[in-house]
Amino acid sequence: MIGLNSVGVLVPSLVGFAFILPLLGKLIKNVKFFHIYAALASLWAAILATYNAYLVFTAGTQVYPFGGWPPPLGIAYELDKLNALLGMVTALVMLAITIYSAWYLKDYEGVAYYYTLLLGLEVGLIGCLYTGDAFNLFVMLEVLSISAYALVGFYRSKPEAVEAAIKYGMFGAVATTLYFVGLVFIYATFGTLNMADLAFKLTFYVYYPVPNPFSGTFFGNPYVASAVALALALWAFTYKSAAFPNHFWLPDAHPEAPTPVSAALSGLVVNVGVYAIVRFLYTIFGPSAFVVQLRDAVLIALLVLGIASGLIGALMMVVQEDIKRLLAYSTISHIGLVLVGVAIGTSSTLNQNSLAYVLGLAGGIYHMVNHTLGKALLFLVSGILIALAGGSRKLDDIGGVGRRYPLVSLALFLGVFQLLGVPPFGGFFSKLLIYSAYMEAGMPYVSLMVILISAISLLGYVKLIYASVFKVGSPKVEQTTKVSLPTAIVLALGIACLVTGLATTYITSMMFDVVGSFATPQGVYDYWQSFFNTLLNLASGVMR
Amino acid sequence: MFLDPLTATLILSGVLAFTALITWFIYSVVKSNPTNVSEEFKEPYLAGEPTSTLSRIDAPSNTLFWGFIYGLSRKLYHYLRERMHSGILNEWGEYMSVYLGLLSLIGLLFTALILLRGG
Amino acid sequence: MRFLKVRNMDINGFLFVFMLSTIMLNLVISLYGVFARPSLIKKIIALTILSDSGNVLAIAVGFRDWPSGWSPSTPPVLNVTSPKASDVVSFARVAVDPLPQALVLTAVVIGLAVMLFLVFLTLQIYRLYGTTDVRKVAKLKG
Amino acid sequence: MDIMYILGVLASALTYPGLATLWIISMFSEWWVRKLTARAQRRMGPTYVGPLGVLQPFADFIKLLVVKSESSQRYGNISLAKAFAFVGIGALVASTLLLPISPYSIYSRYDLILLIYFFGVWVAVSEVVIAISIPNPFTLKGASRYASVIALCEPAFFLSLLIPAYLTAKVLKAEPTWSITAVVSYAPQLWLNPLTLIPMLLSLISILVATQSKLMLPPFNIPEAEQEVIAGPTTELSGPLLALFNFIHDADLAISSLIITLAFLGGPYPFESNPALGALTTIVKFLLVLTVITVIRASFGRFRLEQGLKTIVKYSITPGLIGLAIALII
Repeated sequence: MIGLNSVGVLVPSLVGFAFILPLLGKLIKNVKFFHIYAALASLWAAILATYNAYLVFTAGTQVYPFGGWPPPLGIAYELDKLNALLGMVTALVMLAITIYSAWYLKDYEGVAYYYTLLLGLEVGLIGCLYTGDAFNLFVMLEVLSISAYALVGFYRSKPEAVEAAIKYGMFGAVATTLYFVGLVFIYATFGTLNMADLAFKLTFYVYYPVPNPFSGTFFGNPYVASAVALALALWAFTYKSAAFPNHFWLPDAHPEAPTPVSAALSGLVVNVGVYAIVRFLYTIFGPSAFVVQLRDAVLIALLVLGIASGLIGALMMVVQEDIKRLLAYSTISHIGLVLVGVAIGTSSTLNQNSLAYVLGLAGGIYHMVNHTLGKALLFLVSGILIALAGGSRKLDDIGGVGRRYPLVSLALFLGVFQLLGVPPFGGFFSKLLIYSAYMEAGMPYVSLMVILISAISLLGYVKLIYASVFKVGSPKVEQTTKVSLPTAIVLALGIACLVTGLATTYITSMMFDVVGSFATPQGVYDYWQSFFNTLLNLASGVMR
Repeated sequence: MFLDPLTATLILSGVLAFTALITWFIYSVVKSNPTNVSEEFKEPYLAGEPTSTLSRIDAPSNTLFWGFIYGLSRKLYHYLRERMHSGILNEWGEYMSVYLGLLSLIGLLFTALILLRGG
Repeated sequence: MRFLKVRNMDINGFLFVFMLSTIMLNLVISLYGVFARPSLIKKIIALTILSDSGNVLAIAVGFRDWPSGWSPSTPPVLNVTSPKASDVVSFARVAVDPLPQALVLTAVVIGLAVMLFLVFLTLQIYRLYGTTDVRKVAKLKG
Repeated sequence: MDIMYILGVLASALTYPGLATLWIISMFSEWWVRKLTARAQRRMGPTYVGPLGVLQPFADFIKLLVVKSESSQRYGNISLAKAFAFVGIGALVASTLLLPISPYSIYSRYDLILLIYFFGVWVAVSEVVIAISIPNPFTLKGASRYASVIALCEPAFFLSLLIPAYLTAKVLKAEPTWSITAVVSYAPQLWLNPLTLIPMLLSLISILVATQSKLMLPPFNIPEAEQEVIAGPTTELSGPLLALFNFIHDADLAISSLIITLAFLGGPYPFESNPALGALTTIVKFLLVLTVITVIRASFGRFRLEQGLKTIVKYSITPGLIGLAIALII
């Protein structure tokens, strides 16, 4: 009845691709095979994810129950426009990163393990995005995290890499465990872990209180459970998305990983944290849930944290001497801006000005995509520059390698313009939406903070451009390094940055669609409606 | 003309590109002299001093914003770099646990509020 | 303290509340251990306590109907081959909820993987830095 | 929106209020500032070309552009510098189209932000890139100094435009909201209302200081060391490139003054109905603003960079923030 379909098949097939690799590594000694294998696996994922997005945008929300089990009992993947879009962006950028890895690791022997971890990272990313089950989100978050920790500590004889990995891993494990504890509270009270089911129960709790074995006790009180679960989940997700003050691991971990992995971590992994925050605060504990006051308080806290991470990221960018570390701080700054965008949905904003609500959320999601493209591009460019400068990550040692490679410099400029947000690049339009949302909501001081963040980060980007393109150094340019493949990739990403800006009228209306699918009462209704439809279909199948 | 901000930005970007192209065209028509790379201009201009007075032509990139970092916000940067981003796991843990405590406090206050109201 | 009241507060109810409080206390202590102890080994031990406390909490959630009666819950195995509706209802009342156990099983396996990885990293840290004191393992800063 | 409209906009970008007009206004502003500064310092200022030397900047510009040759040093990347100069000019022209002074002006909601990005960010980025694309210790100092100042005065500029925009939207309920056009039409009313007078005054102070620092006019053109050439970012520029850079700088001055004239002094007010008289009023107010800027420029010594930055915080951002707080309360 529910056969194989593209929604369900993507993650399991990628798991297969990933875990057969160590075995193949024992059998096949030709390094080239693994590069091609990984690129093909990524291509497969990219095609499927794009097809899924197409499916969702044309045919509406897709639900895939694994093993044919009805959703609240079994695990289900539920794709609405938000996670379909992010999944597509993730898979496409991962494809670029995988192909780039073939160049980056051309002289490295143990590529089988590298690609196992990289594909594992992709499994975690897409699994986190696609899943419609809060516990499965925990599992996928752990898959993602373990791959990420291992990739950060990939150069295991390098002290800095191991240090960064343990710093990331130690608190990361705490974060995911706390999320698990939060889930226990949710399960005890609401008796379900399916996101759509939870959204339904939280919306209608006031009218139809769900009895549970602990009703009337502290443990079974839905308010207590929601408060505990939301607090712990939010702490875990802000850890994954590196929002201040949970950002400390990021500037250590991202630069120490191999460069393509840095691009994946900085561009994609932090998105998962933001996605989970958005999913929890807008779909599950949505505006119509019964814990409105709690939600408002949490959103205001998120707004403050977003501004703080934006400022701290921008200020710290200015003093960095390491190109990848500078980019890592820029990630913190941009995640701050995304959080500012998605923190708009307090109940007062929603009631007084629904336009601001939609604008802010659309701006946040749009900025997430823009940041992904720009940051992946800049990290990949930094990899080329580092390789050309003889392996040093210091801005001073890179000393203007870019001036000899005009196409690489062009890509660098495109990425910087995207992140700086100058018109007509995509970064501008997403910031425009965020500004206008807060002006519309009568909070122009937030817009002021956003422009302050942008202005301070200008210093960091000037430093980056200066050091990598204009500096008069005498860098050891490795003449033997051929950079045509990575240059093509970064230029493609640069064109993508331009397209996100020039096609902004289409993309913005698409973003409004996306916001409509997960944050409006109608969207949340559709979300659990399709869940119920699946449930009814399956149940009638069982009856027959 | 009244437009929506996105279209207005796109049109203005078009104007930017168009004007830049036209200016470039005018410039290349007006300017008849070729680029001069004579010996006189080959070295950077150092107010009459020879280049050999400097150990390096460029500035190290970490001195680029000296005025901003040390002049304006020395205390802030000292706090940010030495105290907050100290690289020691336990000191980060302090900030993180304060934040966790804050979130728990929000949850606690909310619960207390609801329970006191008799929910 | 109305919200702390358990239905039919008897010795089992008291034990249940006591167990919950112990788990909460355990969570807090282990968090203190992870955040404040300088040694990586101690941090890992605290982390183990943290995840195990979480798992015990999940198991405790699965115990259906425990606070109310003297008879212990039964394992979630239906021992009638062709169950009638009444069988299912009585089974659902006395049997343990199996789902938290499944969750814990998954979480334990994942926790094992993470823990092993962290132990390996700590070993590597000890090889490279000669110490597991995080105050000395701080090459990356600023 | 049809093709004729687009063509009209492009034509307007080249003539009025675009490139040609901008050139004339900015050269004239340069002359005005030079002449006034000279008189304040008991010098003659430009005298040779035209009556009172009014054509001197034009002559300088043309001489630099046509007669002098381009020169490049070993490390310089002159074509990139030129490309960014053209982009900077394009951005300035685009920002003139946002001001409500021509039939083809573009306005929308939130066009305040567009103005900030085209007029502030693009121009700043172009100037910095022009400076660092021909590296030299002095140009680097100049560029980094400029970038540091921009990091603070850009938000100050935005803040001081935010206040009248907020007031027109909130107090006067003007449409389109957050638009420079609405601000221009309603600015005089804000001055007449005693409640909104105080925030307007504060934001005027704020924008004057911000403009002064954005243009790196004294007291903000700060020497770092004794032997530094004052030229700063322009040290290595010569011939046509210097002409382009000067043009950008002068146009920046002209547009800043124009923004202050329109958004704070109400432009043609009180003669909106009479085009000739209105234009004359605008011009008089524009010259007044230029004069004020020149007076500030002439009457201060130079600051060191950190003094300059602290001045921006103290005299531009702080009054702006107080003004915003008052505007939010009333």
